[in-house]
Amino acid sequence: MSPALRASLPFLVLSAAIVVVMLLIAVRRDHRMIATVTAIGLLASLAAIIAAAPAAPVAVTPMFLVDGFTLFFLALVLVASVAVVLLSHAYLDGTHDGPYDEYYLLLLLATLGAGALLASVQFASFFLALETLSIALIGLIAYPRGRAGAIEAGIKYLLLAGVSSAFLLFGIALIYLDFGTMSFAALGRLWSAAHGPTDIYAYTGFAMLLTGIGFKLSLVPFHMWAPDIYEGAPAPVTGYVAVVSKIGVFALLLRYFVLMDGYHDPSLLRVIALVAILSMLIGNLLALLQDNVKRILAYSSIAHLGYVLVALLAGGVIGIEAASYYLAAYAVTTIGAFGVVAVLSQQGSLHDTDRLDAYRGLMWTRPWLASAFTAFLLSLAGIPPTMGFIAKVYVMTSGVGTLLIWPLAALVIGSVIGLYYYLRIIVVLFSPVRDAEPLPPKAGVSWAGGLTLAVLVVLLIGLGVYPTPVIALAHETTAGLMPHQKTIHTAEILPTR
Amino acid sequence: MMLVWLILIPLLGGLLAWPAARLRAAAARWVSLIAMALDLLVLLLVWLRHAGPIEITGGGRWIAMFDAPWIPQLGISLRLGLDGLSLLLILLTIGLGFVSVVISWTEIGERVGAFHFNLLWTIAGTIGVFLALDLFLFFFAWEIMLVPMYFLIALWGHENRIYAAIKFFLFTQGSGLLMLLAILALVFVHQRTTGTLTFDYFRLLGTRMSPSTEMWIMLGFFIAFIVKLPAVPFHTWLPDAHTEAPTAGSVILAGIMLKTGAYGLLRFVVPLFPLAAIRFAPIAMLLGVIGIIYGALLAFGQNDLKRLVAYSSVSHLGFVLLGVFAWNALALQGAVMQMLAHGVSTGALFIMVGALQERLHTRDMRLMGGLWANMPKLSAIGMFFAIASLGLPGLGNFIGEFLILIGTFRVYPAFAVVGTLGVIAAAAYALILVQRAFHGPPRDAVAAPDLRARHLAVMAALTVAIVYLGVYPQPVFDMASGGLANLQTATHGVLKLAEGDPR
Amino acid sequence: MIHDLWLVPAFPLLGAAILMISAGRLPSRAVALVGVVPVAVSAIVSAIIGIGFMAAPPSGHAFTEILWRWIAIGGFRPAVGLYLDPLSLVMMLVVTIVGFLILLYSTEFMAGDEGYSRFFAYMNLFVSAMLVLLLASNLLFLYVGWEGVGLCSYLLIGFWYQDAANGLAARKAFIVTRIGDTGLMIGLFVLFTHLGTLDIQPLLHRAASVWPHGSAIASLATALLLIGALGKSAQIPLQTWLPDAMAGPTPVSALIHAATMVTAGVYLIARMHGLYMLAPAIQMTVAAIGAATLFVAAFAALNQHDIKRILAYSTVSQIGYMFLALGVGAWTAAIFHFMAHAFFKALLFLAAGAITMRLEHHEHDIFRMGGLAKKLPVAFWSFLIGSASLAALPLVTAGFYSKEMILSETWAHGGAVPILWAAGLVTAFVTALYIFRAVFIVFFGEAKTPIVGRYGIRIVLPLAVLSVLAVIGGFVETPNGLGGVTIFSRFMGSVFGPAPLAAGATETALLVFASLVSLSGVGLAWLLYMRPAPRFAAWTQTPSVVAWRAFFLSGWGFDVVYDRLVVRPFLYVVRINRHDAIDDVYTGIAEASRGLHRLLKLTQTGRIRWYAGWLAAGSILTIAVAVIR
Amino acid sequence: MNATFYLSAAIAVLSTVLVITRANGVHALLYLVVSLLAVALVFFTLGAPFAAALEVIVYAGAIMVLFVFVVMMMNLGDAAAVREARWMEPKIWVGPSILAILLTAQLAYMLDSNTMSQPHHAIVPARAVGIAMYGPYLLCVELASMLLLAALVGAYRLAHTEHGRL
Amino acid sequence: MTTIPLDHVLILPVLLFALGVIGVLVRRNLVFILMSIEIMLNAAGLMFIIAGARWGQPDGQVMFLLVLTLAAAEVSVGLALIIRIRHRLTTLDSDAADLLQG
Repeated sequence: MSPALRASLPFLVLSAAIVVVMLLIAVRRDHRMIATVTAIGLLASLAAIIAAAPAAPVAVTPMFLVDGFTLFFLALVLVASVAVVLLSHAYLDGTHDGPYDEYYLLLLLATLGAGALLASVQFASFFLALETLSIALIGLIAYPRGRAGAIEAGIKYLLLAGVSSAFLLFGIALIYLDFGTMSFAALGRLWSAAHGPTDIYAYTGFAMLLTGIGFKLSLVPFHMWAPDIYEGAPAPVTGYVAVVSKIGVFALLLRYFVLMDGYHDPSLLRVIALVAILSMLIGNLLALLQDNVKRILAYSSIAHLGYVLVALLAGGVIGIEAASYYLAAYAVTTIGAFGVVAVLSQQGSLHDTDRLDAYRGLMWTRPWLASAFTAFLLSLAGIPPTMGFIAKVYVMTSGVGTLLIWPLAALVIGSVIGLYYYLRIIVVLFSPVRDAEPLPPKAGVSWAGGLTLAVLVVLLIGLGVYPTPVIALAHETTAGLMPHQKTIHTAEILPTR
Repeated sequence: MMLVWLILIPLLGGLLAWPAARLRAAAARWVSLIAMALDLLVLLLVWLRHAGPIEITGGGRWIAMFDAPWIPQLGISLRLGLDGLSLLLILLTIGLGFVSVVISWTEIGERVGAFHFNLLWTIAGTIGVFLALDLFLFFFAWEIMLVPMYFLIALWGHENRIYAAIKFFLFTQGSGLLMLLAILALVFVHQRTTGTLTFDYFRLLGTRMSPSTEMWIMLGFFIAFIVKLPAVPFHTWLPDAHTEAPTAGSVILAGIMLKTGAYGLLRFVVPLFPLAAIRFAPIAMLLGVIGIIYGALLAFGQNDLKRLVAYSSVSHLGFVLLGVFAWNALALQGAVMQMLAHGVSTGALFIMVGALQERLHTRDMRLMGGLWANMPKLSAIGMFFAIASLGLPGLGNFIGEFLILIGTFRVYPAFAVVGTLGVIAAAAYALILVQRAFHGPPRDAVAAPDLRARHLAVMAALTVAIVYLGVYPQPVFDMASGGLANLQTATHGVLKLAEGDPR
Repeated sequence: MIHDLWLVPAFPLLGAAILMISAGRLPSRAVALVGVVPVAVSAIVSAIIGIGFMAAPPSGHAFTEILWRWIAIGGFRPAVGLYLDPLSLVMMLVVTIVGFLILLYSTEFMAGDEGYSRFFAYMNLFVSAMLVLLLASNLLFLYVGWEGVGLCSYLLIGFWYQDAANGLAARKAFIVTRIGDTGLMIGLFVLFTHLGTLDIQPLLHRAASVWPHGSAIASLATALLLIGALGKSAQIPLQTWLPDAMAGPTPVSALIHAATMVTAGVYLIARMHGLYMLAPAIQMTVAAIGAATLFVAAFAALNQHDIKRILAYSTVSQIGYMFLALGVGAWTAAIFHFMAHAFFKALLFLAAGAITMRLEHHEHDIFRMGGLAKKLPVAFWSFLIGSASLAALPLVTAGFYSKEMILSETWAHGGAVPILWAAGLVTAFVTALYIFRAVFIVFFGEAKTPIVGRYGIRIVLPLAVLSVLAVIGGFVETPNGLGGVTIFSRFMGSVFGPAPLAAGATETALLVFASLVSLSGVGLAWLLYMRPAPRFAAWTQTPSVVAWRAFFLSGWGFDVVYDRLVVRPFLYVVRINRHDAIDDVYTGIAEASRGLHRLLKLTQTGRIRWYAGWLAAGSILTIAVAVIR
Repeated sequence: MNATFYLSAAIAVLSTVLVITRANGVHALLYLVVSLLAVALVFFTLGAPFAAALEVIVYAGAIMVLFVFVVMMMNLGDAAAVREARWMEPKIWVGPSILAILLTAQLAYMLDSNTMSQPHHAIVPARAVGIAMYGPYLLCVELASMLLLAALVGAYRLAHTEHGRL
Repeated sequence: MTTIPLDHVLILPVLLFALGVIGVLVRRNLVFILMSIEIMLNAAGLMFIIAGARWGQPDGQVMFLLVLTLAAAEVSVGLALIIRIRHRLTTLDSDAADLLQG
């Protein structure tokens, strides 16, 4: 097996899963079976990573590079996807808004898009992967056709993503116009060498590119869609949007920024710092008195992406490690939080269970679920012994090392504001039960959902107390991105000029 | 390894107490008591069986030490150490832990298991704070101790508990983040100069940095600790938190948690940043003095009994701040003594208020008065501790305050003089407390049973403690001197350079 | 026996502890026993020690006993130790003996009070603390007693806690004296910082060798100690608490606020006289304050209605005499007057108590008494003897000899500035006037309030013993012209050095003159209050006189001034900041955050076009930031 | 050729302006087709004949037909046109225009900043495009198929109903 | 071939893009918004063609092709959604779709 083929094994497995699921749908529509096959496909892809790892890093056509960085985040994406699948089954099952099978197909397509994003080292593949992800997400978001909110969220996402894509493409075109290449590595050389930092085409292009990326990451000022879509989309999908799509895009941004060597360009750093600061402050402020759990989580994810940007700004090995760990923590935490919402909700109902009032006294009616939710919220707030704590410390570590005073100040202020609304939810969870508002009737948590949440909590606490494995892994994989003179040559075997 | 057990026992006890309450509520209480007893046993074993001090280069002598890797990539390890200072504070922690369990016996009737879980975890976190010698571990423990405390206030507190709990959490967490930034900055500066990334306390001692850097990093630590202490102007969370917390929460909060702030100042701020601390000392001491006066004035003005006691804590801990930054043997010993005595006396006052609230369902002194007629024991004990808190000679608080002031007088006489004036204000608020609650004409509505045996036993123990501290404090000084010597060893060389420093 | 000195304070402490722990469950007979016996034992032990001391003085006429190491931090090593020399011995004897008598008296006086046990607990605690104060070998340990007696004073003034006025008086007493105490405390800081010890004797020696005569630091230290003494001994400007302190039970007034605690300031200065001799300016201040106080308080006493307030102002005034003596270096005279004053003032208070306890409603107003000489002969004779001693009626009273000693030494000291002496003399006249005003009004004329009950032996015996002491107590030291007995000053010589030589003829003249002044005061009182002339009555009603009387009645308006200058501003500050203005900053920040939230929430309209607009605007913004520099 | 470019560019801009201002959906769509055709001409003048052909066939042809179909199906008749006209009141133009002008200004600033070197003036033939697509861009084409699959499945799910009606 | 100055050529995509932006912001009808997005995407495609022409590379045209794919995908899903909205909300007013806000 050639190294390139071996390295792309996870992707091939994923694609095969797509085809298999599609064929299965054609043969027999069986929700449980399709969900199981999907989960198996994802897990097989995950297993394939182990097989692919020794071959990395290797360039698979000039468009893709499979390296440790790719595989680390791919693993993250796959784990998150599996969790979403497990959470989705019970969420979808038993409602009349079938069939459910295309849901899994779309999920796999989206995952493939996200995975491709992680491996992209060129604008064409980047853009296509991004759009594959987006288009599949639209289908997922609007999947409960019976819900006005879901449809609305779908059209909003479609149109706004379209606008942002147009900006993104225009920006890419400008960069291409300026440099004549779309390969990140080549751009990196040209950006610092041939062109001085006065070239307005490139900067304008970068800013427009950032508009597109910022939209996907829901960074301020491109953030407004996020709460609406989070609220409207079905809860597992919301978790997926919040985690998989963001991890994919962020990893891409990180790779792009490192490869193009943006760290020597104060203009670029300034733009990103501004966006990061705005995201941390405004995201948290917007969540402050919000009464809808999904919207709170949406705003909080805006802020969290701001925090990771601090790690990106810091750069260096520690910055990348910090970002990697942070995204891992973010994935576990956010999937968990939305998972709790998901197991309390059903596709068939008009809304998800997302009013804050609905969570009143959950601790006394469903202690395990509420405890898990509390753990996730504490992790979001960055409080030990959770992954969120270590993650925040890591990000701050990277920021302190590079003296990012203003972003760090925003981080601290934002975190304090953030505490307030996380605590508000916790307070509601623990407050005495009010008889007037019973929880939506639901027999119990499905075993898949319960298992998923349990595993997530164990990960959350376990890796919060003993984060060494993840850090070590990140150190060995993603951090390889940084000394790019060594690894990137492989990406330039076939120059696109 | 014994040191790890010191932290683990309450943690495990908490985990056990929660399900135990499903069997019987009393089971959780007994589990907590046993956990505390075991912890005390372990502490005594560590203390009595240590085979001579462990010498740390540049870090003094230690009774016991533990070290294991944790996150080696970041130079973080599980380093725990016990010296005289931490031993005393852990002793106080365990003692007040006992007290908290006992006084909650009847007060807490709901969700008993969860209550004891949170109680024990807070205690574990606090012990961790007193033991940690790795800055990251310290911060970890620092945070761990806050979360259960938040729940204690938010779930078992009084009317306005949510507000108070959130306020408490925001203040301490916000300042904690500042401290984290400062820790990281220190670690980075150290890495830049020596090339090793480490959070080890001993290695970070004596890190070289420019004066302005040192000052900034020191301020990060300083603010976190004086928020916790609390010192003016960061004290405003305290009255709310104290007022709304359940009695055991108030006891732990006032008796132990506030001490972590002082401990941080002692263990970290001055030894790690001696020059900056000395330069900053006048401002810090000014804050301390302001706290003494301001807290006393506010205490005098309160109608809520718990708020009064809370503000008196602000005043008392102003003395500690003063003592720490005077940084001579007298003032430091005074600060330690003040911490212990404040823990005992204020804890007792909170128990007294809690007992009153349990009986009268109010803390408003306007609705009290003349309680002596109905509850002579409670009133007498309340008065005793009020008087202890005003610093009557012969009781622990006096020793603390006097030593702090006499130590401060050598360095900054003006602060000592103003601080001494605070003693007058202390008399004002302590006596107005006695007057408004216990004296005056008895009210008809006030008819409630006096203290019962369980409370009396606790109060008797605390009384003995405070009298002991006042009459025969030398063993405490001997114990503390080892720890304080460690601290002063760390700053010794640097402070010699600071010219004309009379310490 | 002298090695058992620690028993003297220990017994009352034990008594107090037993009474406190028993928490009122003992029968009243047992309480009385536990309350009195320890002090009695203390008195006996003191007496034995005293006899032993006089018979075979220890080397250096002083005895030190270290009980245990209290604090040892570096050079700061105050011990819990006792120090006995003639000065503390005399004080100890007076305190234990008078204390015993008063406690004995109290067993009957307080009978039936619901706080019977509490009373004796506090009293025992007081005696113990007072003894610690007197016997402490170390200033820090002395301070323990110093504050301890203050606490007991507070507790006993507010003994009848159900009346809020008593609580107020108690707090006032505690806080005003604490103001003085902080002065003392700062004084300790200064002494330790500069001399490196707080052990009294080494400290005095070191001071004498280190500090030059009249040095600024000595002045500072002594001034600070003086502030403490002023507070405790109710001297101007910290005298205002004492008249209010009469809210406590009468035996308390007798023991604490007349005989013992209030003279702690005198003891402190006498104890530290070595320091004061290094600071002549401050010593002069002591004299001046004493003179001013004795004068002011005497006039205030002249206008009181309440029998206990008369005695309270009288106490302030008499302690003024002691301060005057201290200020002119007449150390022995001050202590001598302390002793005499302890006897006759305790007697006066107990007699007053004996009167009020027999009157209906425990009447305290002298104008509602009258004609009691025949109805209460025991009280009458004791009060009369006490008054005579206070008024310093010549030859037969202790007060005469002690006051004489002070006046003559003042004259000798301040020959060039006789104003101090003049103040003392004028006050001696006023003293006779005010106390006999009381005697005549209370015991003669028409009876106005009915009498109830009868005296038991426990009332009569202490009155009798104190009456005797008030008479014979002066014979231990008499002027040259009257026998020239010098037992007391010789005994004190080891502490204060040899007594100054008297001036012969001048002294005799002064003696006669002062006697005449006292007698004329009594005579004037007779004229004014036994045979009141209508013109005098009319004169007292003229507006200006009424105003002056009100002024004196209020104790020269000190309370009003302090109220305006200190109390009200304090309360005002407390009131306006009751809710903690600093907290407003934080609530302001929180409110601002909420406002920002609401503002930002308005941008989340849910409209696609609006969102797209922001997308475009954001893009424009980022382009601008990226491009423009 | 120059003239062709300028003319078609002018037509493209003009017809686009008409697209965004027309109230009647079908009219607007037809203007859009015109605009696309004009742009196709521009492509041609820029030496991209393959792209020009695709523009005409796929864009103006397939995609726009889809639009027309939907618009017709929704029966956006005169009433809809009137409503559209009402929605486009003058003041609604203010904000968007300002934004667009700012954006244009920024881009104009960019264009003004330095003169681009002239194009290679070489036609890039369909063959070259094909080689590129099935050379380095091979996997992108594969990915594009996944994109289209996602769109297909999404559209199917959204438009399809079990009960045979929307 | 031609000698059109590149700067002149570049004006066209810029104008088209800006007009697309205006269209998105002004129109309330969802169909028109979708159309305006198409205009913007087309402008971006044009830019790729120009860039490809500048460097004489086929990459520009390939990118245009991919943009075209995206446009097609987006339109198909978009129109499907619009149909669904038309039936649920009986309006195509984008401003009416503000169920989700705050």
